[in-house]
Amino acid sequence: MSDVIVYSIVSLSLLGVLAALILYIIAQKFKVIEDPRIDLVEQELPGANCGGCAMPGCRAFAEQLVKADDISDLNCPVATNENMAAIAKILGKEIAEKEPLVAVVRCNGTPEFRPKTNHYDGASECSIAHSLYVGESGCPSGCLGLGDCVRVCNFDAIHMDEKTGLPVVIDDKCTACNACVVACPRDIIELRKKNKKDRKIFVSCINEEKGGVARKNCKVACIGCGRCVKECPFEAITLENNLAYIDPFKCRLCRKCAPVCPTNAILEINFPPRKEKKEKEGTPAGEK
Amino acid sequence: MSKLITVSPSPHMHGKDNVKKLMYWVILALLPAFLVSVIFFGIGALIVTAVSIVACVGFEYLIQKYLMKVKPTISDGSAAVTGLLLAFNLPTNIPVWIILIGALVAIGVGKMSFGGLGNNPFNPALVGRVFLLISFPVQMTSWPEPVVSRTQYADAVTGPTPLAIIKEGISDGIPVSELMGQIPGYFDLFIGRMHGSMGEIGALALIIGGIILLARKVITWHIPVSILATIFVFTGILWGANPEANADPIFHILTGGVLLGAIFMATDYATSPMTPKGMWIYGIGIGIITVVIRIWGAYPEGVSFAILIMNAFVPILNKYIKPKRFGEEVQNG
Amino acid sequence: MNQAKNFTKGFVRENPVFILMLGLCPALGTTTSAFNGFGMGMATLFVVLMSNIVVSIFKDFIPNKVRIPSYIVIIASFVTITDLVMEAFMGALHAELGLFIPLIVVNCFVLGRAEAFASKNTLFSSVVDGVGMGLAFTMALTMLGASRELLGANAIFGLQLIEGDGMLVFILAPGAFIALGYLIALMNKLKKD
Amino acid sequence: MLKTFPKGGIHPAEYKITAGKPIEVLPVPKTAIIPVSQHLGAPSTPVVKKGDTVKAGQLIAKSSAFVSANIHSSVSGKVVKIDNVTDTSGYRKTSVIIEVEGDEWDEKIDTGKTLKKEFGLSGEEIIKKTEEAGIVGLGGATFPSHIKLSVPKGKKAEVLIINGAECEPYLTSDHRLMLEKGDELMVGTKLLMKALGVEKAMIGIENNKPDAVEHLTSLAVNYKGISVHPLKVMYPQGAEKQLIKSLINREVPSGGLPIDVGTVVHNVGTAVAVYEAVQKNKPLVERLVTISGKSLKNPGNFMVRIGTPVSELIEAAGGLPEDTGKVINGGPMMGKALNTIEVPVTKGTSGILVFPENESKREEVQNCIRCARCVSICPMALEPYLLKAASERGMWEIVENDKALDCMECGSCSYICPSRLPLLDYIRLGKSNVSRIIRSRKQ
Amino acid sequence: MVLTLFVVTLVASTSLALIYEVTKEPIRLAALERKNNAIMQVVPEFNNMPNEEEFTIEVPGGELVLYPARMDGELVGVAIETFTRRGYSGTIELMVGLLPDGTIHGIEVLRHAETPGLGDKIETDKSDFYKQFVGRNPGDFTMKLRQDNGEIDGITATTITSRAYCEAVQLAYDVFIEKGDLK
Amino acid sequence: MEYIVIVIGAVLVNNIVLAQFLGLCPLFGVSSKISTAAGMGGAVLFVMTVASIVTYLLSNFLLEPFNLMYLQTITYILVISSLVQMVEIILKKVSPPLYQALGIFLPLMTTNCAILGVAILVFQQDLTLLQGVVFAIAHSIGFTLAIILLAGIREHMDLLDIPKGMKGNPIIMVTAGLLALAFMGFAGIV
Ligand SMILES: Cc1cc2nc3c(=O)[nH]c(=O)nc-3n(C[C@H](O)[C@H](O)[C@H](O)COP(=O)(O)O)c2cc1C
Ligand SMILES: Cc1cc2nc3c(=O)[nH]c(=O)nc-3n(C[C@H](O)[C@H](O)[C@H](O)COP(=O)(O)O)c2cc1C
Ligand SMILES: Cc1cc2nc3c(=O)[nH]c(=O)nc-3n(C[C@H](O)[C@H](O)[C@H](O)COP(=O)(O)O)c2cc1C
Ligand SMILES: Cc1cc2nc3c(=O)[nH]c(=O)nc-3n(C[C@H](O)[C@H](O)[C@H](O)CO)c2cc1C
Ligand code: SF4
Ligand code: SF4
Ligand code: SF4
Ligand code: SF4
Ligand code: FES
Repeated sequence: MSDVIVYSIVSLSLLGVLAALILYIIAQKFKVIEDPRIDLVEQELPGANCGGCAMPGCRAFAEQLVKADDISDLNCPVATNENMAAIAKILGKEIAEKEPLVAVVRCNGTPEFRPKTNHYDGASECSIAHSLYVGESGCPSGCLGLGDCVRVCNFDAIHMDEKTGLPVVIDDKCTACNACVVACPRDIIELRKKNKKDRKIFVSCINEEKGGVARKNCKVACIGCGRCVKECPFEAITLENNLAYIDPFKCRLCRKCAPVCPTNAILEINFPPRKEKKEKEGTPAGEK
Repeated sequence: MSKLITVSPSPHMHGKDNVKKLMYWVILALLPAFLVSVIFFGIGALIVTAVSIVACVGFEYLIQKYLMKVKPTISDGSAAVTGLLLAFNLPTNIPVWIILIGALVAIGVGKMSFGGLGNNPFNPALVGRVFLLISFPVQMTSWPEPVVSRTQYADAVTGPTPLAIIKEGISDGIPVSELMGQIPGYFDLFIGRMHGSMGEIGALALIIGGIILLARKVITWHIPVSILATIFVFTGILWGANPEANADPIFHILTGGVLLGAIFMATDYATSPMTPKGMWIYGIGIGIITVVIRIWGAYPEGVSFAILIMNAFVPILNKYIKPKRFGEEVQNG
Repeated sequence: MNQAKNFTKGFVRENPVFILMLGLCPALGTTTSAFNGFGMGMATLFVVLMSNIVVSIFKDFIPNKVRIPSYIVIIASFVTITDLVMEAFMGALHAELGLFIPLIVVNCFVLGRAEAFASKNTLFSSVVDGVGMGLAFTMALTMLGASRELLGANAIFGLQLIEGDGMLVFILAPGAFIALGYLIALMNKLKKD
Repeated sequence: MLKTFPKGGIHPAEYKITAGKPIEVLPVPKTAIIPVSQHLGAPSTPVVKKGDTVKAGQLIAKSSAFVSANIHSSVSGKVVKIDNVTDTSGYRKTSVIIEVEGDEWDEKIDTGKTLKKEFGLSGEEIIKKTEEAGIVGLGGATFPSHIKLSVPKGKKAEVLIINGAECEPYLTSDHRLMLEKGDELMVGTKLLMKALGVEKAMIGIENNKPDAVEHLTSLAVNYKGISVHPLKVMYPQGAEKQLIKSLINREVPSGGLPIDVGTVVHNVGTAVAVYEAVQKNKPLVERLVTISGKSLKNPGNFMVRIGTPVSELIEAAGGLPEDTGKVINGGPMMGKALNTIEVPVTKGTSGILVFPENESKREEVQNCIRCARCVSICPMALEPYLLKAASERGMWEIVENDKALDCMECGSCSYICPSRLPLLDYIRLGKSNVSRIIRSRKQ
Repeated sequence: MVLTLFVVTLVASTSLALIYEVTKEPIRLAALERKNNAIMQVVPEFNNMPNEEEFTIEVPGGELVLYPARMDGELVGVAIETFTRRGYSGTIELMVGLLPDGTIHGIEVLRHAETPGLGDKIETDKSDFYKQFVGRNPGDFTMKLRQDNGEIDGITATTITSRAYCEAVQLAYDVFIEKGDLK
Repeated sequence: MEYIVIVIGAVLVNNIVLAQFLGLCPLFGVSSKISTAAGMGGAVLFVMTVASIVTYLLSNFLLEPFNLMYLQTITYILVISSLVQMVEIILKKVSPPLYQALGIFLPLMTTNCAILGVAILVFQQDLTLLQGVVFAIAHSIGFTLAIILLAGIREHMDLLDIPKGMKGNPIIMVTAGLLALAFMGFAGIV
């Protein structure tokens, strides 16, 4: 064996041992008590320290994961899905099994039902138009149609229907993230229980004005007449401030309320067609 | 009333200036310098300018229409300004295919990749120019002789710019006084009878253009003045220290792209700071880097690089140098 | 895991260079020509493969505390081996790649594979992963090298297509970034389709 | 050199078409619609009910909070309804609707024209009367005037500033008021000085009204402590903070009030209203409104009862022109476009502008070219381009740190932008979000 | 923990040392062969072992290595490993072959870091620049660029590299003339 | 003078990231905000300097005397990774604020080509210890300059609408390219 080999083995091994020893001693001496989960999470992470997560290193990312309430949009480009699942398990942060929800747009004021009375020419944002005035129709609660909700959706689950000027939610894509609900300045969008076959039955109006006023501005407004309340066998409908509301968790989709509404403000979607009656007027083009 | 009335947030009145007008004023202000080039470089100036403008506008149109799929906005004139300024930065005997590459880089890489008008962090025309300078050093550094009323395009007689003569000479240890004999006199430098890129030669014409822009309030004075003053002072100090190894400040101002850069290119809105204080720092930075490159660098000319380098600092200047807010620091008397 | 998918994932979907943006230094520093890019890619492939193998065999014997240092030593050994072998038998390429051969050791992509994959998977999976990812890396570097060579020197794999020089920028640093930028854009588009 | 503020400002075309038109009195309307919220602050509470008969000048809604103001009937007649009616804000608000019968005034009120110069009241009494009369700032913000007059403890007013700048294009009501009610203005100013306990008052007038400057200067010699100052024509010369800077060279600190620098600003109309309230017991039931527009047949300056529908005012000015595209309540820079002309004139209505169709639509928007014009003209030295971009992307931290809340919505930035960006639209959005965030932080 | 790391490093160092031993010779040979190839390119045919007769000469800034090439003991040429530090990007190393009378027989570039596409044209397979030197005796002509009043056409846009190249060759020639008594 | 040449060369002319392609992963990974970019710069400055000193001593007193240069890669990386870990542990205990500012970037250093690259270059270029230190400091300043400029432009781009296809990594690459293009102007200064 030549010298070089001996030297190599000796020096490298010594160096390795030395490094390990020094590290061990220092680690003991300078121990800092931290959330033990950070270590666990860090072990699950790839440890590539590549900065791909936009954090300065895996440990920082682990800390962020431990701290964050919602880890769904923290992402490590190197880790596999299994890694992330394991981390979620450590942190116990997977979203608890909830009743599936879906966003529902509660305005049916298409141009035919709700004529334009003026022309809006400001920046194309619902929030700006909303803070300015009632909107292009006379309804102070109706959809402004400028698509704030569409812009905030990260899942392409909501789009504007060209014809009706109203947003349409694609149930399969919607993750019920609540972004659009927050974005809508008029609180038109609601997360409702997701029923079988995406069936929905709801009052598609949130106007709280008196019946006459509301109806003057929009033919399909809820006028607060209370007929649906009386009709509902399950007491799922309440009437407050001239507005009927169907509780999605009490409603059993019996469809009795819809036909009695004089303004067709109650929409039923994805149901088989009614036998006796012909197509209802109030169904929006986009949601048939 | 049958029509619908319009509702919009205030204000309900609007000023008269718009982007298009501003851009056409820049083009107008560049015309005197363009005429000087036509006089001294003849047909070459016409061809280079025409090709460059058509290519820039054309690429912008094609990219917007087919790649970005948005409505083309070429009529705002900004692509034409870029084309014109790119042409101003090229020798007038450059092969047409090189101009096309330069235009594609200027518009495609320098501007549209960032989203077009106003979004680009770097001056598109200079991106195009520097890209060409580094890619085709031979073609980009042979300038045709300035002779009145030339008619052929690719002229055989080429020569170095005054700056190159001085730089080469100084590095060979020849005293400046001797070198000055090899370059045109100050009057010629002033009217533009020298070797150089198409638009950088006519100092007088460029100054007239600058006055037009200032008078029309298209640009403010801060950037041009700070650049010129810095270059003047810096080269003045060097010259004062050793007049035989350094050219005088007037020479530095009149030659190369200093005036073109200071008046037309450093002032490009998208790539210059938003506040007067920021503009000063930006201008001084350009001045210093220009001189450093001219005196110590590999290139005889440094304005293009200096502007691009300072472009990179602009976001930081905008972030940390804010206007003094009204009521921020109360000094009541 | 489906081995075919395991093998192909790196080419587009999880491409280390275009999508994950890892190992960028060699990706840009060595790709002045298609051949150099290919050479660097193969050198990296060798290191990834070998370290994946070793790590996946010995994963159970290495305690967690010294996991990273041990992996680094393992990788560094294979890098040194590559370095020595290339110097001995491929002198010209070794000279071209220069500093970037020893730097394979800090290429986060290599460590990432060992950590994220080999330390948790079977030998066979790790081999497939190593070869797949290594080839993907090679492909990326070769593509980048080829496009830079094509634009910068009018040539491909040293074969002159048009007489004369190309756009020199692409051989130099700025062109490397720009070429990679547009290649990534292209890849993103492919990934979507 | 004329006085002006040092930073920013623009000079839009003035179009003071009605400057030469003397004040006309608009006939009493058939029905008056009087919203209970015509001021900044909480709406007042109605004190009449359906079926009541009221006289002009009678209290019909009472101030309900600290920042709020009394509302008086502007006509005599019968209350037919208390209902939600669209007002100038574009939303339906509680209003008292009165069917007019005759024109009978509350007996306490002196409706004569004779000038009453002398007064023996104390400051407190003046403030009390101002409060009772429901006087709010007539310069646009409709902030209840008595609050501004009650100087908080620890602060001291040194000088009263009377705002006669009228820097908005088109509007001429303050101009006419200064010409035709100069003496009332002077007495009103003296009353305000007394209320504030100051010895000095300065009237600032933009120099495009030389006749008003001259007239008031000649009157001022008879009133001790009042001086008149011509100002450079520069929008927004009339904005409170800018006016203070121009006249006494003090800067109201960010988030502060004029009183922080020892001054209070009142509009000329407010001063006249205070005169009438104190000397004649007349509450704020009518105001001077400029109605103007390039295609109006008979533009003018009208004395209008509060509650008169805008449509009647337009009829008086020659009817709505065929080419109408937009109707604005207020000036072109800060006014609010109406979505219907069936809304009542309120205390804050300084003008009604009728814009032809071709001037009503905004032009096409382009990318921000970063020309820095908006930065250089912003009188508050803000960076509108940045605030807009940040608001658009919901980056509220930037919006807050870069002082969006200092923006006074003068509209100069949107006016000047060569790319036609709706800067102010987004800045408003940013302001409202930042205020919301700050409020929730405090809780 | 320490033990594991010890074992890992032990295994690593042992295997590395072994590989090193194995590759040491090939690496040395490869380097030698590159040098010999260069020598062969630049001098006429020889049958001695020039690298065994090599000797160095100190010059300012470094040293030149001279490899005498002999045919049956007769000196047929000298390969000189010369350099210049005035390249565009640092040092350029050349192997210059001179005939006994000083005529340049051939030039090879051993190492340089000039810009690809510009300065790298000094490489023999990239342009004909070197041919201007071959077959000429620096004693008979001014081995400088035209702009320096010489007879060499520089590579376009690459004045600095071309000038440096001339200098390196000149240095080899000067040393050869001065100390080149090799017979 | 010699040191000035080293500094200007390293910061402007042969900028470590823009011209030499070292340390690109952190350049792109940690440049989304100016503040983090500055923190990263500080951490690089510290580690690069210390690492260069330690590896200098290692090569000159152990590896070269015993003819072990072929172990350069493996020993350097071992030394750097333990050094980084050591500093991190100590910093966390001794100065939590400093740890928050710089320490959190430390783990990134082990896989940063720039650190190992500069350590190797110090040896390859035959520098003295002092020159090596200046060399390392200058290179880290060059790194910091580049990353801060890039972060500035990236923050600026957050307020713009970058076209869909270019959004994210592509445009950052192109921006870095244009930055490198601008820096070519410094060519030849030293
Ligand atoms: C919430 C609020 C409180 C105010 N408090 C006072 C005050 O205590 N004293 C005062 O003199 N003015 C007060 N003001 C009035 C302002 O100084 C100012 O005159 C008013 O907002 C109208 O100004 P503008 O038309 O320039 O916006 C207050 C205004 C607001 C909005
Ligand atoms: C941009 C802007 C312009 C203004 N212009 C005027 C004006 O021309 N005349 C005026 O009296 N008030 C104007 N104001 C309102 C004043 O700032 C201030 O509110 C008013 O003078 C206070 O008096 P008041 O409470 O009696 O209305 C303006 C406000 C702003 C924000
Ligand atoms: C990126 C770049 C690389 C360069 N590479 C070289 C080179 O390798 N060799 C060289 O002599 N000059 C090089 N230069 C310098 C310029 O080409 C310089 O203009 C030239 O050396 C002198 O000009 P001339 O040959 O046209 O007289 C380079 C310049 C740049 C910007
Ligand atoms: C005063 C002024 C100077 C300009 N300078 C340039 C320039 O130097 N280069 C350029 O490409 N475009 C220039 N433009 C045109 C335009 O602003 C430019 O293309 C934008 O950078 C595109 O975003 C200029 C425009 C103006 C108004
Ligand atoms: S924003 Fe969220 S809740 Fe709304 S439609 Fe999209 S996914 Fe559904
Ligand atoms: S639902 Fe709300 S956010 Fe969506 S377009 Fe209508 S008003 Fe706007
Ligand atoms: S004025 Fe308009 S274009 Fe100019 S910087 Fe401001 S927002 Fe941008
Ligand atoms: S509206 Fe606000 S931001 Fe715009 S100029 Fe006026 S004060 Fe400045
Ligand atoms: S490959 Fe160089 S830092 Fe990642």
